[in-house]
Amino acid sequence: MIIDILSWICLLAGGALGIVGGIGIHRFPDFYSRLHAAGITDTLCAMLILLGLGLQAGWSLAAFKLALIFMFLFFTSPTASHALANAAQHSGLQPRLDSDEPEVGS
Amino acid sequence: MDFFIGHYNYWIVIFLMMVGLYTVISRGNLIKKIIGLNIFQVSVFFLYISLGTVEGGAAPIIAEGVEVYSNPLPHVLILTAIVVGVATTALALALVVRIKESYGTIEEDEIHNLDHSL
Amino acid sequence: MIDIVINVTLLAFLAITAVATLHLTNLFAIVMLFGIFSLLSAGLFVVMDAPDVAFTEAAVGAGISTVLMLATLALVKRPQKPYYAEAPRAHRPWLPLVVVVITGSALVYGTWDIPGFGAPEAPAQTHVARYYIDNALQETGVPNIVTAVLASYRGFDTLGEVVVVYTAGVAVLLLIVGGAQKRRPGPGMRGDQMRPNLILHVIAKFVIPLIILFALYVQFHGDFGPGGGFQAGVIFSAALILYALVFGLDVAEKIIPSRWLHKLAALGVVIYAGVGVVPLLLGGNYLDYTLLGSNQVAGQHLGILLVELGVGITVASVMLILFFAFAGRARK
Amino acid sequence: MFIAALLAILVTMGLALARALAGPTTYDRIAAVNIFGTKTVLLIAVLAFFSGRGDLLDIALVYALINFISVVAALKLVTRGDFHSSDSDESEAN
Repeated sequence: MIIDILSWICLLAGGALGIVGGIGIHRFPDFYSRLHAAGITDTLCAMLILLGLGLQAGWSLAAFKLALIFMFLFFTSPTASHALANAAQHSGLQPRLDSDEPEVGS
Repeated sequence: MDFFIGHYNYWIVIFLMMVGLYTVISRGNLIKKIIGLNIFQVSVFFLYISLGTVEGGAAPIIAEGVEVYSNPLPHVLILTAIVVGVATTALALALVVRIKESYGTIEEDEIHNLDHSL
Repeated sequence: MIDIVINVTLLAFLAITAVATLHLTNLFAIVMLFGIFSLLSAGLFVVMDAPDVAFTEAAVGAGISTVLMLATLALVKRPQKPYYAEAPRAHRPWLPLVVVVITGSALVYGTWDIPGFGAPEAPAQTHVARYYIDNALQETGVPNIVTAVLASYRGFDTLGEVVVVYTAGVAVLLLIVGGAQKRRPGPGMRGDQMRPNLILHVIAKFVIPLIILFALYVQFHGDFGPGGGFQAGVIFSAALILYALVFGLDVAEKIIPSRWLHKLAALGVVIYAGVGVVPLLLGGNYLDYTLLGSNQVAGQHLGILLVELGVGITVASVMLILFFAFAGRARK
Repeated sequence: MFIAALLAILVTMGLALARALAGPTTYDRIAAVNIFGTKTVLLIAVLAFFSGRGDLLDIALVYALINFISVVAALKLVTRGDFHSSDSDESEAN
């Protein structure tokens, strides 16, 4: 019962974080802030949802697969965000500062 | 409402098919034509899989306590079609690369101009 | 109920994405959208209870086809900015629109006679599918009906498909690898062009063996769960493509030289066709695996396993041949 | 609960799709595709539990593995083609 409630909390929190991240990538003004919103919430949202599912699964093959997915997302998702930001920065894409004009898309 | 839900899949399939067809006919860029062909192709995949779905059915892997399975035959056909599809797409892309190297462009209009064929 | 909601929403997303690919003129953006298109497709295939198809679409759409498209874009980009723009056409194409609307209306009119989505009494469900579902497990010992049908009941068809994949690989080789360019190190998809990114390198080294391991799991677990030769081959090649992307094409070609790939692609087809010949010699029909084992189930199971192995080898090699062909072209 | 999670994921997918359509920079689109990929993994994983078929987790696993590749490939193209590192850097590198 307690495990059920915990898993529900995880699922709901994960879903909520997902939506927050979604709003973030939709509303923020420039690429870096959008990536910031997306990159952080994306990983935690995935972790929470997978944790919630894992609690439902108990000790089984499904839990093992979930752990694998968890591990991959945990490694690849931040790596992708990092590589993206790195590439964008080296390409000369400037973060938008308060004083700037609205950004010019390329 | 039931009729709408029951046919929504097919309507979207037809819509996708027509978007793909329109892209192929109306756009001059060869890469975009290939994307259009791919959209058309995917719409056919959806048509097959939609036809194979059975209400309340499970994936066609025999398991304890499952009575209704969806139709495995369309799955087989489409599974192979996807892999063949990417192979043939690669062939089309290879042709595009050769066209680019010969003509210096991948726009249909410019190729026609160079060939004086229009 | 929630199934229907997901189905409807994902299909709507799919339609929006398709229209957007039509409207955008930046080819790079279009290829990215096409990646989303394939993610949506795989989600939909899962909702429609077709895990094997979703599996294939996942491996092909997210990995190979996006990479091939991007490699082509690198080869056909314009010499100046904007590199990936589509040129506008001289005239407004009204005629195609008319043709498309008329065709579409005719097709929609046709749907009035189709039984609703998921109707169990639809003609598609009542013929041979019934037989497969009822008898596949007893006759082949393979719980995954899709694998049983793919490799055994419709083995001939699949052999043809594998040959088509092989032929496409050969054709691409003829088109863009031949021509005797003098090879010299030059601009190409090589590791050093991407500034050495330590994090990417470490993560890739960590992920690639796991992808290969998973490909083997998919290959040999395909009898019992979703998976099989086609999926495994694509996943295996995806691992090596990731390696080539991160560490450079030259390094990747040292691991699997192209001439090996050419032979392996043929080997897969030969395994498949050869497994078919064995029952012929034993007095049965072509691709009738029953004679391969001591009893029907053992024979069928062995045959399916071998045939899937052939499929896996051919698909993996052809996908790698395709990638090396496109990525290596920039080197000339 | 599964339903709530599924709906949340769908909404997020919609928002990411909107960003992929809107752009404006290439990097925005790549980021959107990446997020879309992660959400597809989650959608399939939750669906696997919702429908009680553990097999489906394999598909989520494939996506978790392979989604990375398209991002790396797109970045590779962009860093050597579209922006600063195009031709001058390549000739220097050789």
